[in-house]
Amino acid sequence: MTELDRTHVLELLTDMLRVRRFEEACVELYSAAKIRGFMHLYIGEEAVAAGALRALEPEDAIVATYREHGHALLRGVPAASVMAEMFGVVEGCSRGRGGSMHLFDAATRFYGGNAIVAGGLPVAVGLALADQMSGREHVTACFFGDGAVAEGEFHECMNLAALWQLPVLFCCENNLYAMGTALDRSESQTDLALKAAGYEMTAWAVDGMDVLAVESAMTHAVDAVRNGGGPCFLEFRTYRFRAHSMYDPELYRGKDEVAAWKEHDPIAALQARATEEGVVSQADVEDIERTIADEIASAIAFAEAGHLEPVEDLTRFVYSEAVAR
Amino acid sequence: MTELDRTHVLELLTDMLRVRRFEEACVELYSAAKIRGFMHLYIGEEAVAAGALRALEPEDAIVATYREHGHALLRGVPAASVMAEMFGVVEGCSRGRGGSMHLFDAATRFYGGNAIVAGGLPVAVGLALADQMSGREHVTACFFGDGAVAEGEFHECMNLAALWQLPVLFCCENNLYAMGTALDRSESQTDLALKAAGYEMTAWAVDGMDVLAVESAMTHAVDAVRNGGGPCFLEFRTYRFRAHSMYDPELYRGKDEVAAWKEHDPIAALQARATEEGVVSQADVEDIERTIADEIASAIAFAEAGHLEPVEDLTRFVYSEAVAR
Amino acid sequence: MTATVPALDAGITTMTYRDALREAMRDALRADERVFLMGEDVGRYGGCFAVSKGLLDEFGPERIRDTPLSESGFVGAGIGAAIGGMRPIVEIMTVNFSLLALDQIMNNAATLLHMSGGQCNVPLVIRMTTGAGRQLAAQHSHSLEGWYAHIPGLKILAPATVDDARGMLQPALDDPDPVLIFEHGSLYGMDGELTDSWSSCSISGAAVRRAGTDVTLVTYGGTLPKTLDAAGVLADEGVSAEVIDLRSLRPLDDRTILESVARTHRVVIVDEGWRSGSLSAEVSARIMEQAFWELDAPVTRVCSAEVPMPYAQHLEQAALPQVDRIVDAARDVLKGDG
Amino acid sequence: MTATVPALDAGITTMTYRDALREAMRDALRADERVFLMGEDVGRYGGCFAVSKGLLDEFGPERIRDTPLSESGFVGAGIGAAIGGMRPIVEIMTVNFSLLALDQIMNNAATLLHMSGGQCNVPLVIRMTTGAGRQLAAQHSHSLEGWYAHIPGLKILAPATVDDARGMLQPALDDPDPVLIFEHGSLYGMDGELTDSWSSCSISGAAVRRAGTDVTLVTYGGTLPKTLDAAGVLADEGVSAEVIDLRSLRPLDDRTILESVARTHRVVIVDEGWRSGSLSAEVSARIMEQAFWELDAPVTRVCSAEVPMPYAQHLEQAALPQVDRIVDAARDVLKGDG
Ligand SMILES: Cc1ncc(C[n+]2csc(CCOP(=O)(O)OP(=O)(O)O)c2C)c(N)n1
Ligand SMILES: Cc1ncc(C[n+]2csc(CCOP(=O)(O)OP(=O)(O)O)c2C)c(N)n1
Ligand SMILES: [Mg+2]
Ligand SMILES: [Mg+2]
Repeated sequence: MTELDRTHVLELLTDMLRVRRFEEACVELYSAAKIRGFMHLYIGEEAVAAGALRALEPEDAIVATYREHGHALLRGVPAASVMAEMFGVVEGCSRGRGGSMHLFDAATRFYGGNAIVAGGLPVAVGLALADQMSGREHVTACFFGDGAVAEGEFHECMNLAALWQLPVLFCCENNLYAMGTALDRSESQTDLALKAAGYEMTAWAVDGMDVLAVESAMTHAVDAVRNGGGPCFLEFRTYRFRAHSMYDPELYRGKDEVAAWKEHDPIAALQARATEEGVVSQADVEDIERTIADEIASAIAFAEAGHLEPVEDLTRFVYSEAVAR
Repeated sequence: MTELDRTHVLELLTDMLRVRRFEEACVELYSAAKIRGFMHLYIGEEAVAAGALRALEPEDAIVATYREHGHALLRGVPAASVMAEMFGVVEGCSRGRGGSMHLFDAATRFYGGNAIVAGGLPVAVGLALADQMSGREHVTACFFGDGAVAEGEFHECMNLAALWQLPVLFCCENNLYAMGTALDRSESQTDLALKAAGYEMTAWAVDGMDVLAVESAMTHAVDAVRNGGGPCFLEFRTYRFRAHSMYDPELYRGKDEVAAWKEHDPIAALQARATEEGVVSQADVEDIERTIADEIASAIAFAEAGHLEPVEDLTRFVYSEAVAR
Repeated sequence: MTATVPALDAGITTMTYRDALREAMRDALRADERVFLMGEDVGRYGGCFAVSKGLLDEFGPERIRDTPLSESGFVGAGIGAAIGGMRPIVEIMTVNFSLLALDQIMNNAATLLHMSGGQCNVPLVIRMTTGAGRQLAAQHSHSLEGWYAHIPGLKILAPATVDDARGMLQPALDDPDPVLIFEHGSLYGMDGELTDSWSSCSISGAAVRRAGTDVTLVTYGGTLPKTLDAAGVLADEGVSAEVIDLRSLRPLDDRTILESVARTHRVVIVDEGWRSGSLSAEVSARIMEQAFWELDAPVTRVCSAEVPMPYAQHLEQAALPQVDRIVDAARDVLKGDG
Repeated sequence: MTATVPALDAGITTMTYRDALREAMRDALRADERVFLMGEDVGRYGGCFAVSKGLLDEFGPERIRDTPLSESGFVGAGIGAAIGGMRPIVEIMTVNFSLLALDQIMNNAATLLHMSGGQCNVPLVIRMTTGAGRQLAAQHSHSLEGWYAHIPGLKILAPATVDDARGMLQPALDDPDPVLIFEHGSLYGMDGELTDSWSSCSISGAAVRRAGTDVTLVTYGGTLPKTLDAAGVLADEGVSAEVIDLRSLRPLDDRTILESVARTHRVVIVDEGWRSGSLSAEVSARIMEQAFWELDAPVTRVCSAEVPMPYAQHLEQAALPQVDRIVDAARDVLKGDG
């Protein structure tokens, strides 16, 4: 195991803690009915987005799912505009029309926020096709869950990407469950990286609870894809600590199982190792927590101060405004 | 190579020749505009249906595609009612409502005749599920082409069948083209048996131009499936001698390629070997041809003498007649 | 073929729409071993909307069958299983995802009987949640039952009362052809009276939920409660509104509608679907064709705004049919003698 | 916004509808390198209906891109490519197979712009063949363009003349939002005059294809030739029928329809879709709402029988709108003063 670099560790801890604390705040705001609709927490899986997004360049594209708070924040979408989006105000990153499941930010090429399982994969394939046809050396990273692997669209997109050697990086967040359905009740082949390799593309599995492992795997994959090596598939083995959504009674898994996984909390793990190696102190973490607390407090204040889009504008953005309707 | 059995060879030759001559007659009738719509010929691929269907029992189920004349005939649907169907008369096996692409015969559990590529697979999976849940030791054989492998439904069905260990036998008729699209322009992994094995089911490839090879592979697979071994996948490597349908200018493949494959005509091949080994004589074949010619002649006569369903009955069979509309 | 309105003296119990749906499935599963429930998270999770909660324990994983996320695959498997002699109840989590299975529903379930010349009927029941109103945004708020009502070979039901939630499943299972049942998400928690009449539930007719003489309000599913409220508001203004619950969207019960038009001569159709091309258009066109000379004012429609459903609550509510819009529309047709 | 009817003095060339579609694609491919054509067998096969025949040789396999049989995958890829800056023309072989891509069309193409608060427009063109009449039976004969016209966020075109086949593609490509073009299979071989007006083709309005004063016949796509023939038959009887070609199914050009109703006071709508829930219902409902007091008779519809299309020629023809049925319907509304 290589030695840890202090600044690097502090950045990774900050990234993961930002997501964790942001979502913990969301839970309270959901109970307070400030946030509504479906909300899916990433708590426990932060190492995946934190490690993966660092390997991407600003000109690369990202397609994510409804469990995308972390991806949006770490892509650089301001916490304030993400929070405003969940409050349904016009200051939100999707003007309050998308909500938690549909965070968008064209400026950072963050293409959502897609709530149809596997529905984002064809779009990612198309973004990569556009880059390939235009001779741009960009990478499109497409995040989706283990449940998406059973969908026909997964199959069609894996084949298209491999057949056309498209610069797309499939990032499967395998948290072992699709809502209440365990992977082995969903897939005849539960080794998803092996399954992906069957499409003739490079694929491997990574410990999704180890942010450093995620980052290095992702860095290799991004380089390969960017250098014209065709698509890549990474299976990040991770676990969701919270319920699937705010309505899930969690009848399908035992508290012990959850507790066992919490032993591998990606944030605690990195912090422990870093403290042990003496590169990070308790004080460092407290600084980080304080900064994050401030960021979140002002994000909430921003959202609270937000404005509701005028009802007269209801049918805006059904069609582009350039052309007269 | 085991010795040939005379009766066995005569039966196989008869089966393949029946399909070949029947379709040759269809071509003339199509030019004469007696048969209309889309018509897809099986000429060149007869060894697959001939070898495969012999391995099935009467209580087994079959789901086929729009290229199913041979499967219907060899399943025991009378040539007369198949021909009548293509003439669009009420004496047809689907009362003239289905045509060439939709031959059905519930009596022999022949469930079509499906013209949406890969659309028959879910139905086959369901038929097998019904048998499994009812404790019936039946096998459902599902025929489809190489092009179907790219469809999402293929993926979903392979997984469901393997996951639930259903008694379904996937019979992929790989004739190397989906209309004008060659397999290697359609699949990143062109070894379809290997691809199928990725779903954790037994899968292997067979020379689809060798009726004996098809029959023995199919016999093994049917036994395995019937004995509760779960689903099986067989890739029959074959070739279509004629155009995709009656409208295909065949711009996508060379005459030489077609000619090369015709060297492996499954009928000529078996006849040659059988004559060589002296188990079948020219006279035998002439007898067979005569019987078949008679059968086809009377099938055409039957179809010619058929009746058009009264126009008043147009909306029959939209709903079952048992319940009052 | 108007379904009888529950007799007032009928024995009364109260239960939620959700519980009524569950009890109906429980009865069917007990009565016929060919019946099974299949869909995403119907078992161990307890059903996305808790409709099938508890059934796994009673009937086991074979008959309360969790499926992978493969809508086309397991809906098609339901079709095959039905042809193979079973009586499947396939649950598609929501209508939004049913698009992924539409090829199987249209080109197989609805078509096999005719295409086979009468040989292959498909005794399949498909249940799914429909509708908006819970801030689930653009990909989770469709009302597409009107689309399904366009497909020959299908029967389409929209239970809007606890009686219908309790009673429609069995006749749907007894039907030899595919029946789709649309459950509006906003109704699951609705408490209602279960009357004795549920057990004699018909799935072929509309029901007059409130009798009236001045104007006919035609609706179904999730907008029935809003429409009944509107009728109440109108009553306070001295306007007697008749409320028709279509119940069956295919076939449509023209007679019940036309008889009402003959009484009131004025019609407002309430439909949560996007206005253009919604079921409300078909109802309006049929009244045009069969009762034009009865009308004292043009038939009008209260539908959803033609916009992908926004997340923000005030925008979503503005997009959906509401009591005040229904009342206003009724007032307009009443002064609509031009 | 009525599209101008070709001036009679315009320079005339004759070509088939198929060739007009091909020339339109050739121009677009030459003019803008962001444009490419993607679909099943568009390249080496030459196009299922020979529309793209020859384009592969001129533009190569990158821009005339054969796809695997993966409707959802390549339609979605077209959406992504459009967002990524390309101007894809995606060909779905026929509308029957478009059901497999409907989730991508509805939940992504039509929805992304709104769901993203105006950030992600999708400049995509999707072409597909629609309709029946060639004995292709139940799974290959759908007319579902009315369904697509129900979806906010899409624009739906139905070229029915050689001018429109030649002219509609470029404005569709210039549109920042998804445009679907439905080509009726029976029109490909149709020979017609290409007038100079094609180059100024508008995609937002309906066209009066024949002026008349006694009755308005509203139609689009594959039934336009039949409707014009019916107008001819009626003319021989001294009945002056006006024929409106909708051209754009979403948005609908109400004004052109209403202006005609104000002239004729009588309407027959001809639509190859299954009657219940077809686009004809929406047109009828709009006339009800906006021109009720103008009508001298109820609006009637000539549609397809509600049956999966049978293979047998006599049954298929009986199921489809025909000249005689259109003429009869017109006669009925003319004596329809009740
Ligand atoms: C096509 C489709 N089917 C069903 C759903 C309902 N649904 C939302 S999330 C989900 C589970 C997805 O699991 P997975 O892909 O593993 O992602 P995770 O939630 O575990 O991150 C389901 C079934 C949906 N949104 N889309
Ligand atoms: C879903 C779907 N897409 C496209 C078509 C049009 N089509 C009919 S046959 C065919 C080729 C199928 O090739 P394959 O599966 O290899 O079978 P083959 O014709 O070679 O026997 C295509 C594209 C269709 N019928 N269904
Ligand atoms: Mg998961
Ligand atoms: Mg093939």
